[in-house]
Amino acid sequence: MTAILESGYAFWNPIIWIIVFIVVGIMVYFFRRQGQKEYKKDTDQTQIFLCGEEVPEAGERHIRVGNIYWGFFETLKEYYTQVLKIHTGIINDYILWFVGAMALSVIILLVAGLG
Amino acid sequence: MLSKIVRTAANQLIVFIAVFGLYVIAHGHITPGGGFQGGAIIVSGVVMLLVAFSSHEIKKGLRERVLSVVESSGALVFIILAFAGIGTVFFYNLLLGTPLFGGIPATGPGPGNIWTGGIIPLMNFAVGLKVIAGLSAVVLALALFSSGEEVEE
Amino acid sequence: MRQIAGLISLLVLVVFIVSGVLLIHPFGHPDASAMDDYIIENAQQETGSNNVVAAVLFDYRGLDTLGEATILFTAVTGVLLLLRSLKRKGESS
Amino acid sequence: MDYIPLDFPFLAAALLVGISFYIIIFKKNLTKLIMGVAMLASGVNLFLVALGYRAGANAPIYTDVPEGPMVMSIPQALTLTSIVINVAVLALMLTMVIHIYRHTGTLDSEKSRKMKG
Amino acid sequence: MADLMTHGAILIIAIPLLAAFLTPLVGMASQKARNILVVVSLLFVVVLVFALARDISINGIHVYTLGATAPEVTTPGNFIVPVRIILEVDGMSMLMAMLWSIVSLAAAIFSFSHIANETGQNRFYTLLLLMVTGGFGMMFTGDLFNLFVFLEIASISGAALIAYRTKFADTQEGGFKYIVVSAIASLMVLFAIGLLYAQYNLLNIGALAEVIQYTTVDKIALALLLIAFTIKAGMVPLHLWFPDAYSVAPASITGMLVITSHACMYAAFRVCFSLYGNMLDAPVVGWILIVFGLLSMFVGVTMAIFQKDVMRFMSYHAISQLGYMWVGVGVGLAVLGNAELLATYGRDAMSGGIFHILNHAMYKPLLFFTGGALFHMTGTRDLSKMGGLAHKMKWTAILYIIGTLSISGIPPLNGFSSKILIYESVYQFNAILTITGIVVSILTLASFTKAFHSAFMGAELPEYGKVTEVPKSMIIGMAILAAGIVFITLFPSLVVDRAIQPAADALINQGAYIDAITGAIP
Repeated sequence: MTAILESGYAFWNPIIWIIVFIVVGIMVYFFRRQGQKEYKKDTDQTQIFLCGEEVPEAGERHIRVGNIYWGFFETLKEYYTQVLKIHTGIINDYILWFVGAMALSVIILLVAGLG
Repeated sequence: MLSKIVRTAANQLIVFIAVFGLYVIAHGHITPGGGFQGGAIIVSGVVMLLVAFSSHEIKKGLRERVLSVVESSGALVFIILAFAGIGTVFFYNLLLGTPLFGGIPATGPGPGNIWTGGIIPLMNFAVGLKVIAGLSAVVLALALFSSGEEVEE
Repeated sequence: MRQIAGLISLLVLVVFIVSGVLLIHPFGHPDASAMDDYIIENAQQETGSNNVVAAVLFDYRGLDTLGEATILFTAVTGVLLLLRSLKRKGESS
Repeated sequence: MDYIPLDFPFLAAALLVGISFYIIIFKKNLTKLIMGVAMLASGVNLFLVALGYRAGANAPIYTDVPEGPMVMSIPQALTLTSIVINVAVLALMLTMVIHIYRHTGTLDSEKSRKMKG
Repeated sequence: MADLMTHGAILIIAIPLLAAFLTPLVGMASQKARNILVVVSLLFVVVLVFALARDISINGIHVYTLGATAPEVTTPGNFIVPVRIILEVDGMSMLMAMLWSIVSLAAAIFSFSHIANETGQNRFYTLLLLMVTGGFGMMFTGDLFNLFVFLEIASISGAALIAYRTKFADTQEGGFKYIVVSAIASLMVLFAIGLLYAQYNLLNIGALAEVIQYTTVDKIALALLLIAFTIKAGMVPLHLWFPDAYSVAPASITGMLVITSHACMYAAFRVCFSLYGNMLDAPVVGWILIVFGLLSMFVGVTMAIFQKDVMRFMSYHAISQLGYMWVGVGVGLAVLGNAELLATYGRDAMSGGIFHILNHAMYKPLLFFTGGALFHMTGTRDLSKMGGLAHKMKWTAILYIIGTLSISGIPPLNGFSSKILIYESVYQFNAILTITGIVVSILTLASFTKAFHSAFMGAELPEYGKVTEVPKSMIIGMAILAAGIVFITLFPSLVVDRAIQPAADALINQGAYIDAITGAIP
């Protein structure tokens, strides 16, 4: 079989996965059919209901990228301040890193060669 | 635009520079030099003209579009010469032994013969053409752009 | 901080580069020259060119020269591309 | 014509590389940075062409050459290629710097930057 | 046909070059003829590449001596070292060439609509074809100096293309940073070549590998070569230029630049495995690669979550994904001297890393193209200004989902199959590597979900009322790559057996690489 990948430890067959996806998809379709009988398009049923409040405009309703994962960035604040310090955007610094990496790797290679 | 003396002198000198450049290109396979060097010499002449006259004046006689075509053709000639040997191997020197530049000089030091070298002299010419057109186009475009004029597409 | 780090790494690199160039053969006395000797001996016969450098450029290492000509072509194309006028043909101002 | 002690050409090439790295790292002016790159290229080219030298040898061109050894020819061809490549790179760099100056009005690498992070 | 295959390697390099020289002339006459020329030449190259790949899998390594009396004559007469430039094509080069040919074809087709409103199109396509030439040259050449020349062709054309949209200031800055970094890195490559040439008077990789001694000078040369190719590939902490350059280029070019990055990585692997090979202090160099890879994976993905510019966000992901390949191949290099460990997990780790190159070369250009499609229709790269675009751009959204699932390693898409190979083999070397890999994979999914939400989901925004689906040629360009993803998804074993493991073996088996050059002489 050309579809099976055996790495010596792992068995990996995309065909099985695809069959599973298809079966799950059919099941989901059936469940969805159950609830769709009373659903009518373009009536009040399809409107957004927000506890009776007024629904904001489309532009304000959309959660913009800056607000997603706020907690993640807050937790890793110190890490980000450190990492952003490296990303200066100045071309001279880029070459400085290059020179530093070259010097460091020569030292590593020479020292490792001694031992 | 510089003074009339400079302009007149540049007008006369360009002939000698061009002849010398062509000499260097043509004798690339027997004396020091070659397509790149000779081309660079001629382009230095173009730069001299550019300094003596303004880029606006030069543009009337030397258009980037023409230079671009010449450059592409030089490159095409070069790669076609390389392709010509593909019956044997790419870059095979197929002109050796034929009447056209086919001579083989005696081994060791000796006076050079211009009818030697196979495809080398032809490639020198192709490269020379390319360098002249290409570098002139770059210099001209930079001069035109710096003086705020239009550079053709 | 940046100054110090820069100077130290620069110094280390220069030390290694200098030691590198001093560790190879002394100037004017190459150790190995088999390939070059072959070319100097046979260039006239194999390529018919008296100028050995031209023979190397256009025959032995012809693809390098094609690449070199291509780079020049690339740079010229690039410069003319970047300095092009942004107006389309037939459009006024 | 004699043997030059202490490998001066090699040392000069290495120091040229070092100096040009100093310029590239510490000079904030973009034009100076381009000069640094050009110097770096010169250093590498000098190193390459010095590799092929043989003490007291002739240029590798058979036309009317005196008898004797010839210097190695491949490094010369490599250097020629490298010089042309660097001319091409410089032309393109200068073009971009002209545009940067037109857009930002400065040549300082810190002030002219638009992107960071 | 057999005759064509003899010259296959050089034709793959020379035909795009010939087309590039013809493009300005043809383009003056007619734009349509130029587009046809570009597509036909690239299609012909794709066919040639696959034919040559088949030929190599049957007949072994191809050598092609330029200018000799016959292609197989690597050394003249009974002289023992090669004098001429030799192209040497093995399984690894062939894998790179296959993905490069497909991506460049997709990028060219994508460009037709993407830059339709810009001036200077003739020169744009000329440079695109030159970049294709440079990439193929880097992959096929067996000569160090030739590698430098083709590296420069790819870099210079890439820099000019990055700066293509001259009316924006940031494009010029990105192009300038790219060309400065490339110029300095390639000059260091040249310096290292000089150091090697001075000692052995050779430029051919195979011939050098036979005589190399690993002296102090060789170590300095190795460090220069390795770090120069590392900065060109864009690994943390040498990645700083990478997002700057990649985010401002036209999207089709960004997709191709990813593969030039892979080509530089290929050059680094070539130097480590084929040039130094068994002489190398393998664990040390292997760990250098692994450390670069680990840093890239983690810093790349954490920086990516942070980004608001869609192209910049994807560039950081490219850095993060490049890390996987370095970890995989680095583990293989670290155990290169130990035949037992190499057989147990080293070869699988390398296969995983190389498989990831192939997968990444399919999904990352696809994602960049979708980013370019968003920019094309909305006129902004800022994710915080986008929203609700899936209503208008259905096909782009679907293709974006395919790319997202693939890059995050969600089964059953292809990203998972290479990641599982890396995870399981690397786990036996060092468990931390696998754990980092899984964490990075989760963060990748999280950040792509975020980008998908902010660009495609939500209600239709009033400011994008006029946005429509992107033009057909852009869809076709993206669909080519999506088809590649689906193919690899369905037949992972076929791909691994026919393309990936021969590539890994080609890197491991240094002897075969040397023999192809010098073995012909009795």
